[in-house]
Amino acid sequence: MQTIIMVINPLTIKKFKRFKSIKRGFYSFLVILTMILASFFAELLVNNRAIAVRYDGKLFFPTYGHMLPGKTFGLSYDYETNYRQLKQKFDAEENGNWVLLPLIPYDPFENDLPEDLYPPHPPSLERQHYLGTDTSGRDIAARLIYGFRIAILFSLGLLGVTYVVGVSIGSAMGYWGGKFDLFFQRIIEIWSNVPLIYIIIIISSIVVPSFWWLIAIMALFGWMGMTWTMRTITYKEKTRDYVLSARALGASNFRIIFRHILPNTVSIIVTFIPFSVSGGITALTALDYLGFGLPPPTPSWGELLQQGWANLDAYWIVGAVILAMTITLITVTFVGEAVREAFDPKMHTIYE
Amino acid sequence: MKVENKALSPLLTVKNLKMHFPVRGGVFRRLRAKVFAVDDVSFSVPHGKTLGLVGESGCGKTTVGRCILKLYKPTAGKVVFNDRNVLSLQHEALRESRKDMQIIFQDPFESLNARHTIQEILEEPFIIHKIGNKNQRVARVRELLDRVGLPRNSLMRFPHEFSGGQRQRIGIARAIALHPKLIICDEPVSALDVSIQSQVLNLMLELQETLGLTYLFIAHDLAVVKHISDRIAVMYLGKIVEMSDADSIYEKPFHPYTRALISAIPIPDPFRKADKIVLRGDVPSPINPPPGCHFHTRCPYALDRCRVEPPGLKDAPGTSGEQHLVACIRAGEI
Amino acid sequence: MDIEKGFSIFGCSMLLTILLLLAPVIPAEDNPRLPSGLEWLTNDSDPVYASPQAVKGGTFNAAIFHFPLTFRVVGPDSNSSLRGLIQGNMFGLVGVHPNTDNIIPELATHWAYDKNGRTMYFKLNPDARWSDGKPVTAEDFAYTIDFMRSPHIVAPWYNDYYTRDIEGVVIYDDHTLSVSTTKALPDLYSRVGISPTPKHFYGDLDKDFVRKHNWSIVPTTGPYVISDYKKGKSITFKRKKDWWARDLKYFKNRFNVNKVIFTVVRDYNIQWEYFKKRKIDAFGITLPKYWHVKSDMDLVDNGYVHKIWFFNDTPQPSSGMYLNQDKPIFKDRNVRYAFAHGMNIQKVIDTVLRNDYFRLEHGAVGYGEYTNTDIRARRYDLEKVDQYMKASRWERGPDGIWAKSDLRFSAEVTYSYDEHTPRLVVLKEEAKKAGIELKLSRLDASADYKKVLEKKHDVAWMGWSTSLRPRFWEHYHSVNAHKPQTNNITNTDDPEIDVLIDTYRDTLDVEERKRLAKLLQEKIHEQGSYVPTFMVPYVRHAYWRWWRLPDVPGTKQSESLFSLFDSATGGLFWYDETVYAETRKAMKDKKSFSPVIQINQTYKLKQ
Amino acid sequence: MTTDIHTGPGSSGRNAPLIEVRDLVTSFSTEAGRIKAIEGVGFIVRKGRILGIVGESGCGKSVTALSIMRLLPKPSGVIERGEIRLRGQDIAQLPVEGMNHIRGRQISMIFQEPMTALNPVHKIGRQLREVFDIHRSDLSKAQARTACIELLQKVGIPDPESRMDEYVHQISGGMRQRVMIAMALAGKPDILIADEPTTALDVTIQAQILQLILDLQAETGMAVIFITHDLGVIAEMCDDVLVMYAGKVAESASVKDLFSTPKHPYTQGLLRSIPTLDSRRKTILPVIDGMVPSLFDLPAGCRFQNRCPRAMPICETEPPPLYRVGSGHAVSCYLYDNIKDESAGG
Repeated sequence: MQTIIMVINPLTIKKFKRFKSIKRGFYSFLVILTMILASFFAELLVNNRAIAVRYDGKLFFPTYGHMLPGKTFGLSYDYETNYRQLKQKFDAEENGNWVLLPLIPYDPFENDLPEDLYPPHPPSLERQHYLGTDTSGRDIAARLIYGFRIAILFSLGLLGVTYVVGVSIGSAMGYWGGKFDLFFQRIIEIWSNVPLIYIIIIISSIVVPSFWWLIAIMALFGWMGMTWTMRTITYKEKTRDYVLSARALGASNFRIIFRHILPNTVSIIVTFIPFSVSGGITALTALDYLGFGLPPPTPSWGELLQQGWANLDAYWIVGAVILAMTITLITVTFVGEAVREAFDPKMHTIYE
Repeated sequence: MKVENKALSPLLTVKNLKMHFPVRGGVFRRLRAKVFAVDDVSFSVPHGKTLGLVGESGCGKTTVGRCILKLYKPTAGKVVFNDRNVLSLQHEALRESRKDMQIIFQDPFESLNARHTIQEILEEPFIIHKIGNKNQRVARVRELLDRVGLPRNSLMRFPHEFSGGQRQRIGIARAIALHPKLIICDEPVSALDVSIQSQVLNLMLELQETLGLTYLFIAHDLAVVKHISDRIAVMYLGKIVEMSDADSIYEKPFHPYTRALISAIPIPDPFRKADKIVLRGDVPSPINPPPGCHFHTRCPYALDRCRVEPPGLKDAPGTSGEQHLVACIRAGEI
Repeated sequence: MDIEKGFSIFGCSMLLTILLLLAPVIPAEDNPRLPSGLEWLTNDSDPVYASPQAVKGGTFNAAIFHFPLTFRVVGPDSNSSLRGLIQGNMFGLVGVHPNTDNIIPELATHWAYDKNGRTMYFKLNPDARWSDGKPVTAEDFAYTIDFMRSPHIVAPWYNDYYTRDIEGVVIYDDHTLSVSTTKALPDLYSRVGISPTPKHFYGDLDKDFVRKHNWSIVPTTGPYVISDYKKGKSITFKRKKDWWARDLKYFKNRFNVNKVIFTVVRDYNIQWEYFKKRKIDAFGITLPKYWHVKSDMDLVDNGYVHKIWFFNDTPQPSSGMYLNQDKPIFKDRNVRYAFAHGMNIQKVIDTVLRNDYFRLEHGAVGYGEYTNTDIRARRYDLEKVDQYMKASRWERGPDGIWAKSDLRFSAEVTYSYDEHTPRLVVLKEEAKKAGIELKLSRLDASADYKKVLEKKHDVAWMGWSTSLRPRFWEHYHSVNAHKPQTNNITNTDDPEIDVLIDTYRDTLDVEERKRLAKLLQEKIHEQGSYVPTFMVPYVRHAYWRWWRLPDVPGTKQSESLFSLFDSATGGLFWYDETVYAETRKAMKDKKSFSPVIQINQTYKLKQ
Repeated sequence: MTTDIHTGPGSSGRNAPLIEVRDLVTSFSTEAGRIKAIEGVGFIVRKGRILGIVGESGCGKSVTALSIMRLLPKPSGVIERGEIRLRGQDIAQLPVEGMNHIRGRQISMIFQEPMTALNPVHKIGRQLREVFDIHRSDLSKAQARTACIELLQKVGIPDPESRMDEYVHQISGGMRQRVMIAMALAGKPDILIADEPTTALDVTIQAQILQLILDLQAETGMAVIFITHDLGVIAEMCDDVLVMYAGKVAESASVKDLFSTPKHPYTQGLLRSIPTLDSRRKTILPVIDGMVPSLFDLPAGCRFQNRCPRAMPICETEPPPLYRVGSGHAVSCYLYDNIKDESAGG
């Protein structure tokens, strides 16, 4: 019995079960989870590097390794092998060599610019541009998927930072109260009135905002929401008897906050997460759309959207982005609703 | 009784305890007023005995309990526990002293962290005070479960899986974990169902006997308090109005408030419909307690003097040696 | 017009409001005497480029984006698109023939050079008249100096230029004068060929000038004058019926339209719609999207609207990639050459730019005899990249990018136009094949400019605007290297180039200057710190078919075939009433003509 | 199963029941499935009588009240079966609109926690007037105000006129409960359901409120269903008692019968275990061992069997019917099986 058994609170299990029973939210969760996981392995699904190549009896797995120059496979050049051409060559030669290409055999940065055709190219099964290309001949599906990965990582990163800051300051405000609380309340009130978009415009005119830069800026002006919530929750929790009894046992403030108060706020924080995620994605897309987001050629939904508006005749650009955004935001919202319902069911009872 | 009292030096002595909560408001949290939650309260509890503290909500009885544990920092007064003034203790010494004083709360749901298993809850006192290794701690926790009559398989379960009575047992187990000398019982049974109340009261009596515990038993239910206490103090608006042996306070209450309180208890006997003393009006706000005797606004016997002159807590007529104290200038006549 | 260019050359920097001692204008009654032995020159032998078939008539509808805030051409708020139009009608003393580059008469019939190299003498055309009928006299030129130096016009830059660069005007008689600069300069005529200012119109200047003349219609010497305007909506210019220059050799058969109406249309796309609705008569469709896509329409197929692609031969902006030689990787010439060979400019032209742009060979194309036509920009060539990099003992790293000890062939390209992103991403992907990593860094235009001027860039993607003659000192002289806020953004620091630049700047010998310019272009090419990219040596128009152009529809210098007032290149087209009637009828009857899409390569640069 | 609780000798004939509940089953849906919060509850209340429903938390006493008021939380709570006859009309499945005419006019209810039952953002006067607007729309504004003040006076609120303009948080708990009672009485109901109205109050205030309810009942002659867990309150207030245990009726009797001759082992144990002022101090109290079974995990037979000191084998398999053991006294326990002819199971 000395082994420390991880016991999950059955209340939590119950919440998860309840969540699972809300079909729409649960399936949306599976969809979004699959999308996220798939995007993490996007290199295997969407890439101009082959998944596997068999050449002269040897197997190569170019996806994650170093660049393999064309000469590796008996081609004439020193730069990275064009695996699509290699596949055609091997297929034609029929001497046992083969190339296994990913589903979408394009890199999000690669310009596929065939002779006499000017981008954007409409969707084409033959060329394996399932959603067409953008104005630089880059595969839209590839850019959507890699863009999604960046957007989701961005919003998770942003969420992480804002929650860490918001939760720390908020719980400190709620726990200690007094002048500390008062001071931060005023700070937050002032800070909330700083127009974020202008700040970002100003900053991005000075530096090219990188991924972490952008998260830092957004977090700098986005931590207040969580802080308010946490302050209120902590304020409520700290007066509860279980906290008093811990104090009566001689527990330190640190222990009270981290062992007692914070774990009890988790279920409330959890209900905010999906909405924060979709908020993060929308924010990044909006910034990219306005040109203040991540620098080109970073694959980005906002940039695609911008291209789409500028080239409405190329309906497939704007169509693909809007479709992707709609699917993502709707599923995330469904998940959010379900989480809220599962974790806070009181809201859903009415009296005749 | 007298002999016993003198032989035993009190474990806990509260002297002139005052707790005035500030009421703040506005953007800058200016002091607006004070709540006179506890206003000059003194009493002592001998080793192994139970002092019952009764009164209606807002009378300050809970505050007294929390001040003793220094969960609140009193405005004035002394709390001498084991010959040391608790209120002057800081940090480590305070933590150390908390091993000897514990508290049981009214609401067993509220006082247990819903996210912790019973094992974690009961282990916490040992962890905080760095007692024993993991094995020893688990052994101690099991002992505790046995002691309060909970099944051993409760360890990995969570508070909400237990009924109210069982939860209160867990609260009691946590309170006795460190072998305290004194337990502040803050309305420990009032949230429980009738059939469970008596189970818990029995447990508490049993523990007192086996562990030599001293209780400060705070409650509003006079029948329950009477059942468990050796001595009873009645509080009204931050002050003790009457204090005596449990039996004599029921048999011969001097203070009109005590009388009303006793008379107001519904008796589960339809054949004994006695005339009730129904007090007029509400308990005044402790923010602005009435001058003189705080009770004069509701007292059927109040004189003009009562409105100006605060009555001290004095020996009741016909008693001596602080056996039966009462704070009423008309104690003998009514 | 040349003066305008001169202004913009210096317009880029400096100057406080230095209001100095007004140089005294010598009074008329005490006329000085002309120096003896002056060789009076004129030019009546260059070819005429207007069409003899041209007839007068018609109204030309055009669009402007904004209504101007004032009709003044100096002072606050005067920097609007309208200023160019008004100044088009303010002729100078002399002009330049757009095809031969020779000086031709405008308000002066004859001119002569002083030996000091900074003064020119002019004889005015006695017929020259202001639009209010008053004759143009030497006084009006002297007044230009007074006017431009006056604090009341609130134009510090003009105040300064007319004080520091122009020494003054000397009047010899009503129709003879000289203009001097403060120091001897090459291409002197471009500085001293100033325009007159109507003294009789302005009189004495006072503090009220700016307010008083906001909406004044100032008399002009050119072919048109404002006849009407509706604030915020439109401005109408009317042709002078008996313009004094209408029969002069170089102005005959030009400026044919009776009336020009500029309507305010705030959006380019909407202007295009206006054009299609015949509310605008001609439309510039140089942009590939317009030429290839938008103008691919029935109006053209039916022959109602003609399209023309006209190659000109004007100085080309030196757009390209400027390598900062102070950065470790670019200190090595081989690496710079390799970089140039790693840029697949041609692929960008072929794909993203739809083969519409041309490869720019070096930074001084289009300057006529000042241009070295032998230089070829380095082409995309992976073998040469290999060769150069290996010569400097670099090796390809595991990611395929060249590396040498702690250096990696990775460069940040700073740029500021979103529209250029597609070009750069193609370059980036192609460069990868060459083992060069480009990191794109798009900055807001002013931040980009600041970064580059502070020499903090690796590679600057930008272009310098054009000037009358190629310029080297600002961009390549070592005095401007390694320090912020100068235009030597490649930090070129080469003693040989320095000497050549200094000589080029100092000499007044035109032939020597041409030789040096060509030599410098070669040396700079050898330096390899600049990778030239694209040029657009043409204009493209769509116009309704009743507008007629000469057989050679424009000049070498034409930046628009429907330029209205420019004294050198403007007003060559005319209105054909018969064709108009025929077309209107055909449109009504839904008849079509054979489509006309003309490509004129008369002045196309030989590649 | 219906228990006819006689309102005393001789009165049954001429006094028709005001409300009669028969075999009421109310269930709730939870994550763990549907549970029956009450099962087979039945009783009769006649004019001018006070029926006490007593039991521990979770025994179904409040659900019974909410079922009668048709105030079950939607969508989880549903009346599955049974009748609630109000003057003969079954209101168990009446549509909501119909209930709106009954609530407040025929049946009113007061709750345990007046603070949460009153709207904190409205003044007391306004909340009271609203009740008049709903039930007595014939009154003018001034008349309504007068009526409000009268009503407040009636429930013992001093200086009612100024109280009208105060907010809920400005008055004490006892006063709030008085306001609640005033609101409940505004529609002059025939039946008042009081769901633990004094549990949140102090003893001295409880005494006031209990007295008030008794006085009002005597004055208006309304019937009262008084729900409490406190046997003392039952003894002082009620005429008849229904003892509930785990969703079922354990025993029903007149107050005097119940306290003098409790029949059900649960009732007996309960009465014994309460400490009273007369009991000996610091002695171990007789207790009912164990806990109330969870509604999710009810035993097959008698629901009290696991705690019953006198349980028999049959108790584990068959739920006991209700046996009549005296005039108006019924009990659900096999111990009384021998008095078969008095079975009230019809």
